[in-house]
Amino acid sequence: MQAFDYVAPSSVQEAVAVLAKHGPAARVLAGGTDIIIQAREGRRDVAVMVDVKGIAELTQITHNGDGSLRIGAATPCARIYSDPVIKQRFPAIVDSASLIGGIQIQSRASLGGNLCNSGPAGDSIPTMIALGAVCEITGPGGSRTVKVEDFCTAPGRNVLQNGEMLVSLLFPAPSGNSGAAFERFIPRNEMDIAVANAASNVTLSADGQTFQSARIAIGAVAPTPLYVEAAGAALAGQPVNDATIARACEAAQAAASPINDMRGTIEQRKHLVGVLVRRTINKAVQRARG
Amino acid sequence: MAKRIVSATINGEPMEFAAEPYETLLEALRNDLGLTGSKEGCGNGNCGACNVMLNGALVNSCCVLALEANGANITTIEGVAQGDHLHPLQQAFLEEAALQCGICTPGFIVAAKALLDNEPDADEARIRHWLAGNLCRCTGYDKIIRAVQLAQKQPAGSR
Amino acid sequence: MVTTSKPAYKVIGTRPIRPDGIDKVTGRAVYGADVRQPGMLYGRIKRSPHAHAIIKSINTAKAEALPGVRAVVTSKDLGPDPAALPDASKNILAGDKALYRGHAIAAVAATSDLIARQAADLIEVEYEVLEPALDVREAMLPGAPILHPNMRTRTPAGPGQEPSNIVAHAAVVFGDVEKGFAECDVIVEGEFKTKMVHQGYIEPQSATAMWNPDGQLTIWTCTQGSFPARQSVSQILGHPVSKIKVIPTEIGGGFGGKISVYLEPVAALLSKKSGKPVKMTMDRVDVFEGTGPTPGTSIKAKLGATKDGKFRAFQADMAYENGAFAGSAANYATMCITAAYDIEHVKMDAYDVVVNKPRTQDYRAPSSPAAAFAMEQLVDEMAEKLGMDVEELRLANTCRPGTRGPMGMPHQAPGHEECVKQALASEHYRSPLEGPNKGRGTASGFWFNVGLRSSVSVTVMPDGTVSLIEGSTDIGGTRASLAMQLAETLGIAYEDVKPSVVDTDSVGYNDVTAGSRVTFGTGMAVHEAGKNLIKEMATRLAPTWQVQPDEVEFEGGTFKTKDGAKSMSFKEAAQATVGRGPGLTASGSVNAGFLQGGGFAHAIVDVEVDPETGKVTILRYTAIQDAGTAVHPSYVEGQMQGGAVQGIGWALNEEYYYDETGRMANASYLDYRIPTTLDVPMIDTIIVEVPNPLHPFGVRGVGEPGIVPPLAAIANAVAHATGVRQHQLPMNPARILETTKGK
Amino acid sequence: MDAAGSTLREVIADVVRQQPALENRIADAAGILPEIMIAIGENEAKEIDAPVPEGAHVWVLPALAGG
Repeated sequence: MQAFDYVAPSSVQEAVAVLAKHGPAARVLAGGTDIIIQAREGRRDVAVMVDVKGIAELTQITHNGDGSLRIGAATPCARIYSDPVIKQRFPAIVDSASLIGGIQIQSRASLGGNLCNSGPAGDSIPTMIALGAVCEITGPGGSRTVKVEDFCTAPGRNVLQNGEMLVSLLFPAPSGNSGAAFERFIPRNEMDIAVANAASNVTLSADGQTFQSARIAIGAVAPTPLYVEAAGAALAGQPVNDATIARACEAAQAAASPINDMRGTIEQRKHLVGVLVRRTINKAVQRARG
Repeated sequence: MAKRIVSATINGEPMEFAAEPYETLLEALRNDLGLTGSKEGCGNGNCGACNVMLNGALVNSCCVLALEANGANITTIEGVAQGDHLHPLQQAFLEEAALQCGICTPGFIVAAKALLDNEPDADEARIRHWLAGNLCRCTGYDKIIRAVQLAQKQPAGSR
Repeated sequence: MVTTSKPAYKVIGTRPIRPDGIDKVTGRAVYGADVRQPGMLYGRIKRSPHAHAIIKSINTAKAEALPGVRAVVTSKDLGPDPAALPDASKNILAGDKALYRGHAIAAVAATSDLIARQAADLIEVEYEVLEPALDVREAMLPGAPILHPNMRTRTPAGPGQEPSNIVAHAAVVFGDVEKGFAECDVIVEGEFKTKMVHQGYIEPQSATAMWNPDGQLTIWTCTQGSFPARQSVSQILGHPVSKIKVIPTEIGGGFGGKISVYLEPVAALLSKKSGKPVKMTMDRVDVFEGTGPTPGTSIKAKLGATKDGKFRAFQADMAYENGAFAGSAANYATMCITAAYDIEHVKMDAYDVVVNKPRTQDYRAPSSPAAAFAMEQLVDEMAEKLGMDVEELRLANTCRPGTRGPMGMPHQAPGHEECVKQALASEHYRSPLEGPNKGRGTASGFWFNVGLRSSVSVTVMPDGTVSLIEGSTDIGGTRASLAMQLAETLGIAYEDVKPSVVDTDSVGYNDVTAGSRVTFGTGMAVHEAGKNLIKEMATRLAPTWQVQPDEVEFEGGTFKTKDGAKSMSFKEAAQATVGRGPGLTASGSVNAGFLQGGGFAHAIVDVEVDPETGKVTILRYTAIQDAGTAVHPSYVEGQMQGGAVQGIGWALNEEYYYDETGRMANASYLDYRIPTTLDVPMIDTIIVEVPNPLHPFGVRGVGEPGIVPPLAAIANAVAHATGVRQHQLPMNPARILETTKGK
Repeated sequence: MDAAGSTLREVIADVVRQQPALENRIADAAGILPEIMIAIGENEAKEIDAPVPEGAHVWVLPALAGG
């Protein structure tokens, strides 16, 4: 077990200063459901834990006038899925937020934490990718934005530079006739890491019979969660039917490069990608049709 | 690294204690405050035996740093009974024989109390959902679910 | 509840609240890790990262130099294995070889847990890494990596010649199996494999030791048996039993895994070296990697029957992983696998095998669930082939009084037939199971009920209530079940008995809380103590009634003279006699032996299999078990339900998942998947009561048999849902998907 | 195997005479070994001097407990 220090800055600037000062040995503490364990077990080198829950921007949920949604990176899942507007307009976020751990975890764990942990199986990441969410990052050099699909670079690694922190996640306003859904597969019905997961976000024609566009993302089947552009392309402009959806599933399966481990096998994961993508597309279509 | 002073309200009592920055809330409760009712079954948030209420939210105290509790309001299993009046959940666990070895019982009762406070009319499926973060190896859960259902029948005032 | 015949009891059969309940629902109960002593140090174990390696050197200098470190010990401090406990010391602290990943190598005591952990990291061990033997069948082959160069296989013909990983080959033969199979019209056979699984008790092992300068050693520990723990520590440390006091704390589950000592002798040595109390508590990884799970198995079995459905012959070849050191699990299996049935011709070869995995320990009905996984699937397949209802087939072949029993000698009053009849009559079995991808399975299971040795003492209080002093640690409500038996014996209210579990200096010898024995065996001691107390009270009452002691009778809680002229309730008599003469006490000590009939369990389970994901959902489960006499029905149901759900976990998801280097990749509750509330339905129970002729109240142990049927019952249900037999555990989604692909 | 004797002690002595390897493996001077259980007919024998009726089956088994 390793010892580490603890600071609780009250502003983004303060936090960034601490992070810049200590470099990689400083880690942001949000819900702590991953990082506290990793640090104490010595799986990550941590000299100082930077608790950001006291910073207003990081724990706010803002519904903007243009219909977009900003969620502070450290906002706990329980607050996200109890937000009536999110429930109504962003049900896919609720799908993910209510699946991460049990109630005890959901009252602490956050989308930002899940993303910055950068695990291949993070249950909120495919949803954020499918919804076209953007990471709002602040560092010593100022602020920048990165698409969620470009954030993770390898298991446990991401694009954050020395001194940078994820402040919030911006979700664009859902277009009309659109719907999104997330599903994962686990051997138990609770407390498991996904063997595979998937999120689909579809926009339909006014009559609901044709896919206009779609964004599909999958997880736990590659070193990072994947945005599968080809799967969305397979749907765009096509009629809503099983044959179309099957082509999107094949595209997603083709993009998956899973491994064998105690959570699942390569063959099983490839197979599950097809099942989960199909199920989430169908659920997304239902939601789009209202 | 020096210990820091943490001020928190624990089971209704204002308390101050010194904790290392890397110490978990569970360690502080058990080792520094002598509140050993919260148990460590896994130490990484997968069994619920260390459940406490932190500012009204159900948490695994093994996944919270003691220093995070500064200024917080905490309820542990030791604070569930009111004086010598058992909470209806505690009485129900006894009457339904919902414990065998009893090591997971404090966590289950704290989690079940969070359920009654937030979703008093939960059906069996929702009760199972609320308690899915708590592991019990002895009972098979059957009598635990029945105990919660029995406690649900008690007047809200008494919980 | 189903009873064949039972006297009218006043207390037995009721459902009172357990005496230790309030402490356990308020967080006041003190478990192993809750022990705190003034000036206490914290101990940690240094464990092997390799599954099989020669330990070339251990350097503790850096650890000892770390500020706050007070003591360091290695196997040198522990000494050689005691003759009475083979390999005990070698397993507690490795000597020249590390035989599994997690094998304890050294230990430190320091002023804080953090310093102790850092010091353990600073201990330098030089290894010569060897190839591990990880699969039970491969480990049996010539050329396999050898764990113990001196091990020679014990066989009926004497010891083998070459070094081998096969501890023992037992051959069990009844009748003439070739002749038997020749008479059969239908033969079913298969090879069945199960993985190593853990008891999964939620409380990690924890022990605190204080070694006084005068050699008096006090140990606080969450053990299944404080007296056997005292005995083991005495033998391992070569320290007199009279100088060791074991104080049992509350125990957070055991299921067989908390019989052996791991930390106790090490904490004692660290305390001796440091002069301070030392507490050692395992973390969850230590528990998975460093304690004793139950063996993985490979069983080849063959069952033959005549076309009218009579079993004639059974043959099995059974290999059990004992882990790093010798055990006798396979030997147990030969006693259990055919226990439910009457089969004339039987031949079994049983192999106990060492592999580079943790030394296995007993887990609830040890060896029997894996044996039933094979046997009860063959029985189910046989029923299909014969076109018979499987329960009718079981009835046609069930053991009865006089049938050759598990040990070879005849069954006395086996409850199997009644369990199967209850299954046939149950609403569950008679209700149709509709819809696609669903299946129903059934299975039977057996485990012994041992008696062993127990002692209790009882003291009458001035107010006529009775204190019951016992030494059997209470894991699941035995304070209640024993107090109820004393109340029944004395004809008083349950509330008038105050039970306490005390330390090893304060009551006579008690064997482990295991083998489903406490309510049974310690119950017999309680009954004897009650009888002795009544005799003493009668002797004291006689003069006050001007009669001879033998003229005083006791019946239904009342003392009376033969002529009925004078009478007193127990409480009145107690108040009248407790003040006269010396303190009013009595004791009971029994050796209830080993062979106490044993218990049968049965299960009916409905499952649904998702053909797209291979996920199995348990829709409905009914557990049926012979309790002899159910003393506290709620706790009997609890044992049945707990056993069923452990079996569900074992069947569907639990396994020690090893990589090729012998590392357990899933040593956490996140990836070692025991069932959660969302993975199981309510568990219905049918308690069968076929009184046990060997117990004054007809009690049978109920702790273990319930885990035996579920593995096979679920496999049978999955086979009926998918049309594919499952020969390997766990039946997790990946395996179901793989085995049902294209079917 | 067949063995002679009217008490368990005598029977075990005869067994050991026929198979010397079993000496002190079933019982020793102090009596039946704790890790061994013995039954005469269908009843367990706890005493080394238990009587053994003519033609009775004597079972020598490994002790066990369970979880």
